[in-house]
Amino acid sequence: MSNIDLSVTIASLKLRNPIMLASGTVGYGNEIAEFIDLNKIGAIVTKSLSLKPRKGNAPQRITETPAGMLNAIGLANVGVEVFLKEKIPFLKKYDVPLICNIAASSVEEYVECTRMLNEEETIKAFEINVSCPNVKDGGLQFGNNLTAVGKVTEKVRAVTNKPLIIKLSPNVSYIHEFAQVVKDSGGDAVSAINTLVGTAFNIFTRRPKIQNVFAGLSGPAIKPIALAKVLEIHQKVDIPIIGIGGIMNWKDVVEFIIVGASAVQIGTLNFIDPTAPIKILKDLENYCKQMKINSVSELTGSYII
Amino acid sequence: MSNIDLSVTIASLKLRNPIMLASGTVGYGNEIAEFIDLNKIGAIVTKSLSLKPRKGNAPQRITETPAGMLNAIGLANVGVEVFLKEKIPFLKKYDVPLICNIAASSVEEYVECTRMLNEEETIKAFEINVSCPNVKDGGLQFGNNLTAVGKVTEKVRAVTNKPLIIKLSPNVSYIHEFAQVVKDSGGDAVSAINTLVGTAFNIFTRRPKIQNVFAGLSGPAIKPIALAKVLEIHQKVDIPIIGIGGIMNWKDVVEFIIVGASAVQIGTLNFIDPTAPIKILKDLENYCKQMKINSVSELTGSYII
Amino acid sequence: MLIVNSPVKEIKEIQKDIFLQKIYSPVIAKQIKPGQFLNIRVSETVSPLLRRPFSICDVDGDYIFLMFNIFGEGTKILSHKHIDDTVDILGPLGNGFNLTNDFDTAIIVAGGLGSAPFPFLTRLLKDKFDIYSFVGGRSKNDVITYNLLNVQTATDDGSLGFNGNVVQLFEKNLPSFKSKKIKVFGCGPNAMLRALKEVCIAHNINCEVSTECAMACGFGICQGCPIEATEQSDKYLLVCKDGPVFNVKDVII
Amino acid sequence: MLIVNSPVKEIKEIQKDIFLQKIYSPVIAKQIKPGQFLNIRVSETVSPLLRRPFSICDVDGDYIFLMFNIFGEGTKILSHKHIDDTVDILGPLGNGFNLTNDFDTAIIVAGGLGSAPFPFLTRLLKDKFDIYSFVGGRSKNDVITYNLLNVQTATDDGSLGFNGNVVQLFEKNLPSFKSKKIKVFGCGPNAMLRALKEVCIAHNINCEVSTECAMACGFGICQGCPIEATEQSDKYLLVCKDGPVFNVKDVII
Ligand SMILES: Cc1cc2nc3c(=O)[nH]c(=O)nc-3n(C[C@H](O)[C@H](O)[C@H](O)COP(=O)(O)OP(=O)(O)OC[C@H]3O[C@@H](n4cnc5c(N)ncnc54)[C@H](O)[C@@H]3O)c2cc1C
Ligand SMILES: Cc1cc2nc3c(=O)[nH]c(=O)nc-3n(C[C@H](O)[C@H](O)[C@H](O)COP(=O)(O)OP(=O)(O)OC[C@H]3O[C@@H](n4cnc5c(N)ncnc54)[C@H](O)[C@@H]3O)c2cc1C
Ligand SMILES: Cc1cc2nc3c(=O)[nH]c(=O)nc-3n(C[C@H](O)[C@H](O)[C@H](O)COP(=O)(O)O)c2cc1C
Ligand SMILES: Cc1cc2nc3c(=O)[nH]c(=O)nc-3n(C[C@H](O)[C@H](O)[C@H](O)COP(=O)(O)O)c2cc1C
Ligand code: FES
Ligand code: FES
Repeated sequence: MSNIDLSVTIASLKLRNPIMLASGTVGYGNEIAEFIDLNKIGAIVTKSLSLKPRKGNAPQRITETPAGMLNAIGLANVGVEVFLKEKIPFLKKYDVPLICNIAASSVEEYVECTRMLNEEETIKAFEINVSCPNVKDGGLQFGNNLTAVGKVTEKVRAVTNKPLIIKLSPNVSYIHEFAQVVKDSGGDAVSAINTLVGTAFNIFTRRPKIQNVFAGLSGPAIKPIALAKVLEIHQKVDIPIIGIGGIMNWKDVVEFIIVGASAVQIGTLNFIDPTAPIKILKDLENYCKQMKINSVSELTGSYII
Repeated sequence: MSNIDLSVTIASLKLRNPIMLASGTVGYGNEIAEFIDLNKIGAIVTKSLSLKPRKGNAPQRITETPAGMLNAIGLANVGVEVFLKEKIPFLKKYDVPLICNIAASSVEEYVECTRMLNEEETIKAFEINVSCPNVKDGGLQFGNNLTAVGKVTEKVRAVTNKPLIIKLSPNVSYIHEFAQVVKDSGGDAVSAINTLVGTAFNIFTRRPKIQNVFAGLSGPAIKPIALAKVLEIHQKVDIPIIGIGGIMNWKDVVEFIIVGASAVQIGTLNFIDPTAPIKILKDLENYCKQMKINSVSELTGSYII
Repeated sequence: MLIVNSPVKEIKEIQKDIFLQKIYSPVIAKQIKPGQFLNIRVSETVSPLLRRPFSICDVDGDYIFLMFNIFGEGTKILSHKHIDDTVDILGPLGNGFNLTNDFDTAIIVAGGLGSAPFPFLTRLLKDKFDIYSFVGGRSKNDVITYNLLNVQTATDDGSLGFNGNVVQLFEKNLPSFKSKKIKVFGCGPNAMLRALKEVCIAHNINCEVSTECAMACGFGICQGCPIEATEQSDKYLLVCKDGPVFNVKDVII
Repeated sequence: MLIVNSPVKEIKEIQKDIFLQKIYSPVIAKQIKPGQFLNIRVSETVSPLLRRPFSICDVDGDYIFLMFNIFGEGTKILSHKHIDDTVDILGPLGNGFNLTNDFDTAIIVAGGLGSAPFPFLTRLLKDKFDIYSFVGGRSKNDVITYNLLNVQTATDDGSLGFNGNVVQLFEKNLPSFKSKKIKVFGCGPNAMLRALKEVCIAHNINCEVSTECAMACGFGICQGCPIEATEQSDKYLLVCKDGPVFNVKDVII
């Protein structure tokens, strides 16, 4: 056993380490559990759940781009009810904090989902996805609109005492304004960032490579942007930040923490190397040893500018 | 000689082909002329010029990121006067349309620069950089503010009859709103996109890799984002678009044209392969032949969605 | 499912532009079944970023074989590997062909690189079943008959074998199997699989096809690879997890 | 300045972790001068995206040599090249050392990989001048004396030669050059170059150093490589174009 303290705290949420698995990149945990011991992970965030099951977009849903990928899954998910009945039992077997990510097309639906999930004690926190660019009736207008983000935060806050994390859209000029609204409306933390709006076309058919036309860009390509968003929030708003975007290895994790993240989420990397989250933990510990850092939480926002 | 018509028209600006060299990536043409015949290029855009010479930021100004690079040059440039006296004579020797890119920290400075350059007949058009994220007193507030962009466009329009192109910031939620304002304020075309705000930190020193902390992300990493911005403008606003962002080869050029660009600019690629613009021209012609397209301008916005 | 770094031991161009890569990977070789696939990371860099899916082409002792052409960056890098360079393999993935069904004659219908999964299938079936292979391509160079048995070929341009597509060739030959309990195994472009499905359903023939689509993870966590099911319509099946092999009755191709 | 695709002909690990790469590139070999550099694209993919600058280490007939250690992704890829793999070279770049000055004794002061440009300089000067080389590193393994003449070494940890840094060693030896017209050629980490500048200016010694900084283009179009000039202060010099070799009097290191 090592004597480095990797644990972190986000509002009242205590995690054994800062490595979380990002929404939409681990399903409900079943498949990735074949590669890693979920009990070693900081937290797992579910695929965005909506009130009713969603079939998602027709194919093609994904394509690769330079150092990144575009996706427009269309929030395919089993819906809150099936999740509670069929997915929670598997997750109950593990001692890993479960964070439910919720996506909806109206404030009422966000509130209703939260209410239905709130009783389930396995769920340790909520992450509200106001920023999915692929759902036409929801998504964009919420995430890029200060008033809407404030309202969702406030109304969801009213129905749960569990830690409330708002996952922010990067497709805005000044993300710290959104973090400020979240704070002012009773949110406990923000996740930054969700995917950036992008597209790709086949030059021979002249058709979009993704059936939905517009899609979300993730992967290492977006890391510099994500880091800038986290730093911007950290410099301007006093709220815990979960850093997300293009993490490929432990160095990226440290970089996010230095610019202000209390914890991080690993997304696209899970597709490439599902064992990476565990490897990163070891390397993170080694880094702390080498740098003589006793507790990883000391690193948060420790940049020297 | 081939019978493919590569020429394109942007407002009253006629170019022999759609391949332009982007501002800040070819200086004032001198160095790149050692690699390519400038007379074959569609147009050359100068490094952003300001009223007075600017020394630019202290090192370090650039760093590489996954499939991209960050730069914060800080608009180092010789200033309008020296440009006219010392740089124009070299450019006069070529039969390549010269577009002057202007950056300023106030509406007055934009107007003054334009006025000073307007008489010089070698200059065929202006590209107004409202979106450079690296200048603290100018830059961001202009490019991300609809009113400011409208005002700059209107005031500069008043002092020149040459084609007026506004180079838009991608760091906004809905770039088409800015294109609309440009159109409504008398601008002739928009360039999309400038760099995205990003950062990178050294995890051992905890210091920013770029002295200016925040920097502009360019290169293939941003291509999907740039394509989405061009498409968004093309779908919503009837204005010529110059597509920019991450072009690495002829396929990328075609992709930009299909989603709505009348011409494109090549930026970061010039650093990697200064001969690429010429190679791309040949390949573009071959593509047109193969696809039985007589005039490349037919391709603009020819997507099938 | 496991992830192993395995050394390349041989790369052969078995015919123009078609490569066969031999990889030493005993654990994978032991577990994998025909019709399953591997998701391969061809480079340690971010370019290409995602793994690339490849059918298991054949297995021989501790060695596995991939068959591919140079399609884009990933396959280009793969084709340029030197001996003892490694590839990072995630697999075995997917369900593979169902070989427990009641049949005595296996019929392979393959178009272009759709031949890839069949050398392994042929190896496993050849001692117990009759096997007939119908193999097609646009032109002579696209027809891959490597390690297949009782082959008849078809080309769209007539440069080799039957002048027409491989499904037409198969249908033409159907009468000769009248007395057999046949099962068809298909792989190739979607248009071909659609045609094959039609023929098999019309003639009430048991038919499984290996489908293809863009993939990120390959094991069910990204939801990137949907395919429409024939029956239940409130959710898509996943090519990587529920397939890539489907009975033609179960999916809309 | 030209761009040429040139084949790697040999890769040697001349000492632990230090590679010498021999490349067949007749046109570059003919044009390039000591102190100039090449900007090399190590991969056709976007990873790494930018070229990587390397000093010309040596030239022998039609062959050029690079010296490097594995620092990051680019140098890793470079070190893994196989014989006859090509590298894409842009060069020659920069100004090189000024060898027309009035001196009879050349003194090389190099720290770590700062030794890279000096085998070539030594080759060109050795028949006409006296050459003395002071070579340092943190530890024994970091001291690179390859193809240098009259070498004295220094290490910070005392594991080889003089116990201290190479500039101290050079200063200690200065008295022995009293009767000579010396010129110092320096290359190494910035801290070392600063110290060297101080010593040379204090003793009024003519000294040129090869500087290093992050670069994108390498030929003056990106403005990515500024260095502060001593004199005029309204503009930066560019390391790639105005350097990389500067007289220590002219720049603030
Ligand atoms: C289950 C399965 C088995 C396969 N088996 C083989 C095989 O044995 N031999 C073989 O040569 N090829 C096979 N393929 C196809 C193979 O995966 C692609 O040829 C390979 O990904 C090309 O990669 P690249 O980097 O060379 O090309 P790129 O130009 O980079 O293109 C690959 C990219 O295109 C996308 N893509 C891949 N396939 C499709 C598709 N069908 N539709 C839309 N987009 C797609 C992916 O997102 C991928 O990122 C198989 C595919 C699948 C799904
Ligand atoms: C004129 C010149 C000559 C050189 N000669 C040699 C040589 O002969 N042998 C040798 O081994 N190395 C030399 N270097 C350094 C060499 O360019 C780097 O070691 C190389 O870029 C490392 O690339 P990488 O991909 O392995 O490392 P990475 O980890 O990818 O780092 C390289 C990246 O760091 C940045 N970078 C590079 N150098 C610096 C710097 N000084 N300060 C800040 N950032 C930097 C660049 O933007 C580059 O993208 C020279 C550099 C210059 C400028
Ligand atoms: C295929 C895919 C599906 C995703 N689905 C969701 C989702 O349902 N809800 C959500 O909040 N974020 C979703 N995301 C966004 C990720 O959680 C993460 O914010 C983003 O991918 C950036 O991180 P990365 O670069 O590490 O992947 C998805 C991302 C990908 C790639
Ligand atoms: C080093 C560098 C300097 C730049 N300087 C300017 C500038 O002065 N003015 C401007 O409008 N854009 C400037 N740009 C932005 C480019 O013109 C272009 O919009 C951007 O780099 C995206 O294109 P690319 O991905 O092809 O490089 C600069 C870009 C780079 C990389
Ligand atoms: S490829 Fe990821 S779910 Fe099928
Ligand atoms: S490296 Fe581009 S100007 Fe020096």
